[in-house]
Amino acid sequence: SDNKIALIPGGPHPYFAPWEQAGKDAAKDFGIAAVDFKVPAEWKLNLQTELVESLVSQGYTAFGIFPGDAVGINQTVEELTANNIPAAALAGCAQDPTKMSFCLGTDVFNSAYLGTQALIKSMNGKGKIVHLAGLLVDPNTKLRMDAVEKAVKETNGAVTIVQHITDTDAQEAADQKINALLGAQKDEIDGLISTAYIPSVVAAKSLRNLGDKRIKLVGIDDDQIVLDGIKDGFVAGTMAQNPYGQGYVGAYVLDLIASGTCTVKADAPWIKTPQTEHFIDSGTLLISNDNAATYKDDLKKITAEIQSTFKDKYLTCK
Amino acid sequence: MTLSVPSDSRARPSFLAEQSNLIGLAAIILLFWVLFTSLAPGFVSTFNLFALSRSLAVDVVIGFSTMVVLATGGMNLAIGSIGVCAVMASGYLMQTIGLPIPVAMALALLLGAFLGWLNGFVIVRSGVNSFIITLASASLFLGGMLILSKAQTFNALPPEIAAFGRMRWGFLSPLLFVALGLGAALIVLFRFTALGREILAAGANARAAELSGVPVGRAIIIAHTLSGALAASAGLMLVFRLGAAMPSIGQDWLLPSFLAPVLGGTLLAGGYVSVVGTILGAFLVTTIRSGLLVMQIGNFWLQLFLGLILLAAVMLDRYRSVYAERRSLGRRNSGRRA
Amino acid sequence: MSTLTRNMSFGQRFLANEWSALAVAIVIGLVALAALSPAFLTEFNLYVMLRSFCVVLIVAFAQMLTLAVGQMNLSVGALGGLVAIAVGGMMEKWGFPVPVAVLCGLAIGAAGGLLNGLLTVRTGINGFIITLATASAFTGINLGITESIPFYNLPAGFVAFGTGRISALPYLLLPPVLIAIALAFFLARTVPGRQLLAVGGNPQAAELSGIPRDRVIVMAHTLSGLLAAAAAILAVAQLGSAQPTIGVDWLLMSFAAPIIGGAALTGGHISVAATALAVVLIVIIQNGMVLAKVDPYWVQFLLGALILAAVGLNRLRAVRAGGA
Amino acid sequence: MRLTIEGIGKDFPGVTALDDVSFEILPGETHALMGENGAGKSTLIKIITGLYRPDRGRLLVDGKPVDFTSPRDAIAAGISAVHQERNLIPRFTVGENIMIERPPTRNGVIDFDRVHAEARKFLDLIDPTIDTRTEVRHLSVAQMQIVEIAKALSLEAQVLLLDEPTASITGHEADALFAVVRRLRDEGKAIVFVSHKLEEVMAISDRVTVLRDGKIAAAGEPISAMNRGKIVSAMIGREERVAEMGTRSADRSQTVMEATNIATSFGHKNVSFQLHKGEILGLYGLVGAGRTELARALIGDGKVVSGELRLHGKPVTIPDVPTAIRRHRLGYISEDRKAEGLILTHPIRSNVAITVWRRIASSLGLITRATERKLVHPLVDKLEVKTPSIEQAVGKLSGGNQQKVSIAKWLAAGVEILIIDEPTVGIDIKTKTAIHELIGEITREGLSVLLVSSDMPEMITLADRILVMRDFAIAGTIENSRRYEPMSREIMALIHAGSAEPGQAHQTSPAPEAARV
Ligand SMILES: Nc1ncnc2c1ncn2[C@@H]1O[C@H](COP(=O)(O)OP(=O)(O)OP(=O)(O)O)[C@@H](O)[C@H]1O
Ligand SMILES: Nc1ncnc2c1ncn2[C@@H]1O[C@H](COP(=O)(O)OP(=O)(O)OP(=O)(O)O)[C@@H](O)[C@H]1O
Ligand SMILES: O[C@@H]1[C@@H](O)[C@H](O)OC[C@H]1O
Ligand SMILES: [Mg+2]
Ligand SMILES: [Mg+2]
Repeated sequence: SDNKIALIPGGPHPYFAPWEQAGKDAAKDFGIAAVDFKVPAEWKLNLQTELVESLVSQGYTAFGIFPGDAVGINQTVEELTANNIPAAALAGCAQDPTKMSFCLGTDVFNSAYLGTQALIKSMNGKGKIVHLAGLLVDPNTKLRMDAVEKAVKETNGAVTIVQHITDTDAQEAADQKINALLGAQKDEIDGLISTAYIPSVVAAKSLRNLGDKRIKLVGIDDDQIVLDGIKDGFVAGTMAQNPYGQGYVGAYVLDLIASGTCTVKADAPWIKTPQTEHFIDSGTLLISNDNAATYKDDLKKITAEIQSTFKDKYLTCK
Repeated sequence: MTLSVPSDSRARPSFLAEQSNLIGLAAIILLFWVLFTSLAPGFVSTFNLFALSRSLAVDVVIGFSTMVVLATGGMNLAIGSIGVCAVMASGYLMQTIGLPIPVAMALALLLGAFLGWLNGFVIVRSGVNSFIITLASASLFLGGMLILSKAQTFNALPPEIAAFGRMRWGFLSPLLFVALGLGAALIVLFRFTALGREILAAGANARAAELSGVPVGRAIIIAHTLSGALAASAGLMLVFRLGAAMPSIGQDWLLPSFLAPVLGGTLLAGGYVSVVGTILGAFLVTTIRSGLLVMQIGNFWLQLFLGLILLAAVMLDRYRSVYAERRSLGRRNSGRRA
Repeated sequence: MSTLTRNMSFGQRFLANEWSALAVAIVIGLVALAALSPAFLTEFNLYVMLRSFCVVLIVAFAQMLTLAVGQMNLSVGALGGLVAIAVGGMMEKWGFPVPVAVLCGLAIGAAGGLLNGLLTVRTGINGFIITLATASAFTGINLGITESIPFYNLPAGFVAFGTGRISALPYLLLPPVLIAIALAFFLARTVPGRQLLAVGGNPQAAELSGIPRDRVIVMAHTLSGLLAAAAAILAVAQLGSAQPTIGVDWLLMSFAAPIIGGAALTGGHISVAATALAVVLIVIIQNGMVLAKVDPYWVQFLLGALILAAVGLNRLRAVRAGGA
Repeated sequence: MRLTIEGIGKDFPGVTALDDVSFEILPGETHALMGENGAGKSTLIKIITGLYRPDRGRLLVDGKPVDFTSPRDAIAAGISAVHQERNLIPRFTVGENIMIERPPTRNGVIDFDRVHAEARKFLDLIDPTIDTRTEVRHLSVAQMQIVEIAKALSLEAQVLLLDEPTASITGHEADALFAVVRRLRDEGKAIVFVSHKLEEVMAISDRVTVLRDGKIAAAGEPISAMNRGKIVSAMIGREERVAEMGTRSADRSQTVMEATNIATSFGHKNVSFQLHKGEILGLYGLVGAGRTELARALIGDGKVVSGELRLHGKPVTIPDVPTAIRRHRLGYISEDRKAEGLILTHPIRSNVAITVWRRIASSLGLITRATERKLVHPLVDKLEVKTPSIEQAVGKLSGGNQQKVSIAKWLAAGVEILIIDEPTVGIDIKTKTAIHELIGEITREGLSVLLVSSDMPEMITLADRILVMRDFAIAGTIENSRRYEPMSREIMALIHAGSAEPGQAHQTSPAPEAARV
């Protein structure tokens, strides 16, 4: 097709690095004119929307977006669809009501919930935990806090949550806050659940520096430092996400929709999440010592599976 | 050949110099428009023009909010926090309480003005530098908002809100006209009212102003109140733009809020503002940013080019004005010799 | 007047010090937190606090030097980020030995500062705008080079320096302490240091007194860049990786510490000791919030309230000391 | 060192400050540089010291052309100056300010003991009472001027340029300065001396150069060949005129301001006086006697802590200056025009109109530049402010013209009582006469004036009665006979009566002016 598709993260962030390759692969595999990875200069909603707007002016015909803000992105999406330009939420969802065609990503609530459960399990079902979260003003953070609390509540008091520490999504702030936490409470707490990329890395490193294998940590994403932590026993596990798959499948589907070949089915087996009614799980899995070597293949399998069944499951095509 | 007070035919050099600076800035903006239009045709597409007018509108008002405080020689680091308080208040009033849009908006503006007043009051009463007071109050206001709202977004606002944000007058957003309207009001304030003049006098030399009968404390408080109201206006414009009231608004306002007025000639030291300059300053930045994006200047390198072009623009303007001054002197001298 | 100073009691002389209110606030904070939690005064927590003091202090000094001449450096963070990834890249990609990479990093910082200074002086454009523009350029180079992927594989010795300690004292504390002493001496007792303050105090007068004003302003910017680089290198050691995001949060703090420490935005008046104490106070507040398990929704609010309280205390001191 | 000024010209936007100025400054002479306010004296000095570069012409040192690009160059060439504006670093000590050009160091480290010892040496030449360890920002205007002089002396330069060095110091310190000047001259140095005080000029100069409107009106005339009248007519192009004060007729039955035993937050005790309608009440005293502070307390820029202040018979407390001006029609012209009198970056128009903005605003609260201009023009014309336009920033005017603007705004203000602090510091003789007449005129129209002045002849010319102040208290009140000799003797007697502190008991040197007043 002659579609030009842009994949746009919320800002510069290592999580999205695989999107570049995913876009290139999709363009080649599906014969799309272009699938370009376009990064806003900073992690700021208005820079993201300005980027989207300028890409429209340059003739881009479909957008895969990680919303810089789950709510704030919607007005821009509304304008895109008004101009017959489809958009899909990738990696993270936009908050309903939204004109995003669908959301292919990690269910942030579920991922945090599963991660907390894994943490609790590694603590043998009891103890005190602390939650390390991203930006407080990001609506996803509240969802993650709720998810952690839900998992904790299900232990009927065996596990208690000491505190949520937020705004740890920048390196230096994370380092300061996590070390302050360990300084003050390392003997009181038994587990850390991290629901953002940066604090996972920083917590893994801090526990290693401290030489502490007693405190369990479950993080998110597969940064090398976290994986090394798992290997050496400082990290119990991490919730892998599937950035490559999100970019690859996202581009594939956007191409179909933008070409007018397919439309999104209303009654498809969507998953309902607190954020949206049109969610597709791009795959979350817990990486632990058992599958650290093989999880990438698992994710590839999941990607191939989603891609091959997508048309039938979620689209009506001519 | 010193001129001694001939009564009427007095030249007004500083007035002319003022205009020539604005003309210079405008010329540079024009230059960029010609450049971007010829290099990237998408730049003048109606879609881009509309988008540009809308971001410009918000940046201009954010610039005004800082400008009115710069007039007093002070700073307001809390504009982002005041803006988001107004935003969340408007969301709450419309979505939870169900007040009509104009009433909710008016109350939100009032809240912004009140928070600004609070800044001004504490600054004047304590005699502590506005930088520190507003640094602290920025945290206080934002924190208060978070405590009350639990960072929950209001996204079920009346549909008219989003509709207005999408509305087009010609190919421009009506928000731009709101911004220009505010600009006109500020011109009247600073040029034609005693209050505005007093604010500037207080900013240029508080001591001299006080001894000339200017109630300096009051002028400073009013400037901060106005700054709060303008910050609230900018926030509400974003509510229209986004169709939602969210707690992350305002966090990135600080630099653009200084950039527009300072580029436009407003003095950080106080005592002089340029409303038109602030509009042009914001226009220059929006133009460069949008132009670079449309020209597809590669992703990650964009910031570098933004910085370089900004430098080039201010230097161009600087050399232009130095040159203009030299030339006017030269002309006078040759006239004298003849 | 000096006749006054001579006749003052100890208490009055203490109050007359710019840093006395900060010292009092710090003592109050320490006592309160120690009472609140036994963990506060543990060796490890002291280490943690001292460690988070290091980078912030040097960043505050970097800004303090430009404030001294009545200028601002909005590019401290951007330049720091650039130096951080440059040093990381040199060590990881090019295999430079640590000292060489560090020296190169410092040179880049000084060069960036020199550029800021020269542009400000040569064009006569407000340093605020110049450094805003160069900040964008520095960030652009940083992101362009890294595409925001950090450098992780740094020499073990270098990383160990960032985490090592002797009981509660982090190795990381050494550079800032040395820098603080050197700066205090430089500003109080050397000719260029005095010239720097003279230019800030009254540029016109300094120039009429034969002080090379432009050169002094360039020097202040260069030193500011050098310090930003030093802070960045410490941040890399502290984080154990060269992150492109180093420096993004520096700006506000860089102003807050010197100004809470009594620096005048108009120039000519700064205090190394008061700036350092302001950083200590901020670190204690931040540590205290985690320690006291403050509800996340209250963190911002309390931060503002505590800063305001410290400022109020200082104001009270100034009024009492008659320096109002 | 011989300094030749050859065809120097300098333009500012709208003004030609200097035009084809040529003359020579020779070693071993004191060379007076005279001229009206705005004649170009300070500009010339700034060119000689490398602060400005000339647009035309050149400088020669001992016959060789020099091109100073900064004050550093001039200092290196052996030229030092006391500029008209104060140029000190506020937070540095007196000693460091004096030695700032070349602080003594040991191993690269500044040796502060030597800084103060050296500074002491030069300060002692003029005033031994100033402590070199005091921060300059704590000094009075007069003390700062003395520090500036000591600083210039410390360079031990071949050419010393003094731009109105005596404008705000007393006769005692001025005498000390003149002694130093004479000694330096005898040592072969060249001294250029700018002053509006003709008596000083006549007394210490060897030659005199007069500028008029930026051009040479008299070049290096020997003082023996000049007399007061010749200098004045070279300066102003006509004969000098004595102020026409008209018949003074204060209405002593109407008391507009009355202080009864007031004490102030500045430390005044038991101050009592009455100011009548249309009266000029002088307030005389030595520098530091507390006159300025009394004025401040009266206008609400300080507090009256006990006693009673009545305006028009009604007791008042004045919380702040705006209230004094707006409610009580009481204004104050500061002695420090740069810091307190004017907004240097704003145009003349705003500076004059600032006191009346509220009054000239239309019912909608709007004012236009046209209304302001209508109000400002006549005042600027009346005071003969030399400027290309009333839109000129006040900071770009010559010192004397700035002073005129700071007076002009109070003529517009419509106050009933005006406190005027040192009205003619740095004002040329022509304008001084004009200002004196103006003060006479406004009081005849019913305004009452409290006049603070350190200029004894001025006091005796203007005041109806003179309050003498000493150590923050009133030492006595004298009815002005307008006869200089007896009056000055009587005033000095009051000042010194009961004064035990030797440092305070300065002698002023009023004698030379006596002849004229
Ligand atoms: N920086 C400047 N910009 C514009 N005009 C200036 C500037 N400096 C001086 N002028 C003008 O040049 C002329 C000469 O000023 P100058 O200060 O040399 O006078 P002066 O003889 O020293 O007067 P005074 O006795 O009042 O000090 C005046 O008309 C003044 O307004
Ligand atoms: N003997 C003294 N000891 C301490 N401080 C003094 C003394 N004399 C004066 N001062 C202070 O020094 C400053 C002197 O200022 P200034 O010389 O303007 O006083 P003044 O009486 O107003 O002078 P003038 O009489 O010339 O107007 C004031 O702040 C005053 O309080
Ligand atoms: O899950 C990711 C999160 O960890 C990171 O902080 O931001 C990008 C997200 O997709
Ligand atoms: Mg002069
Ligand atoms: Mg006085």
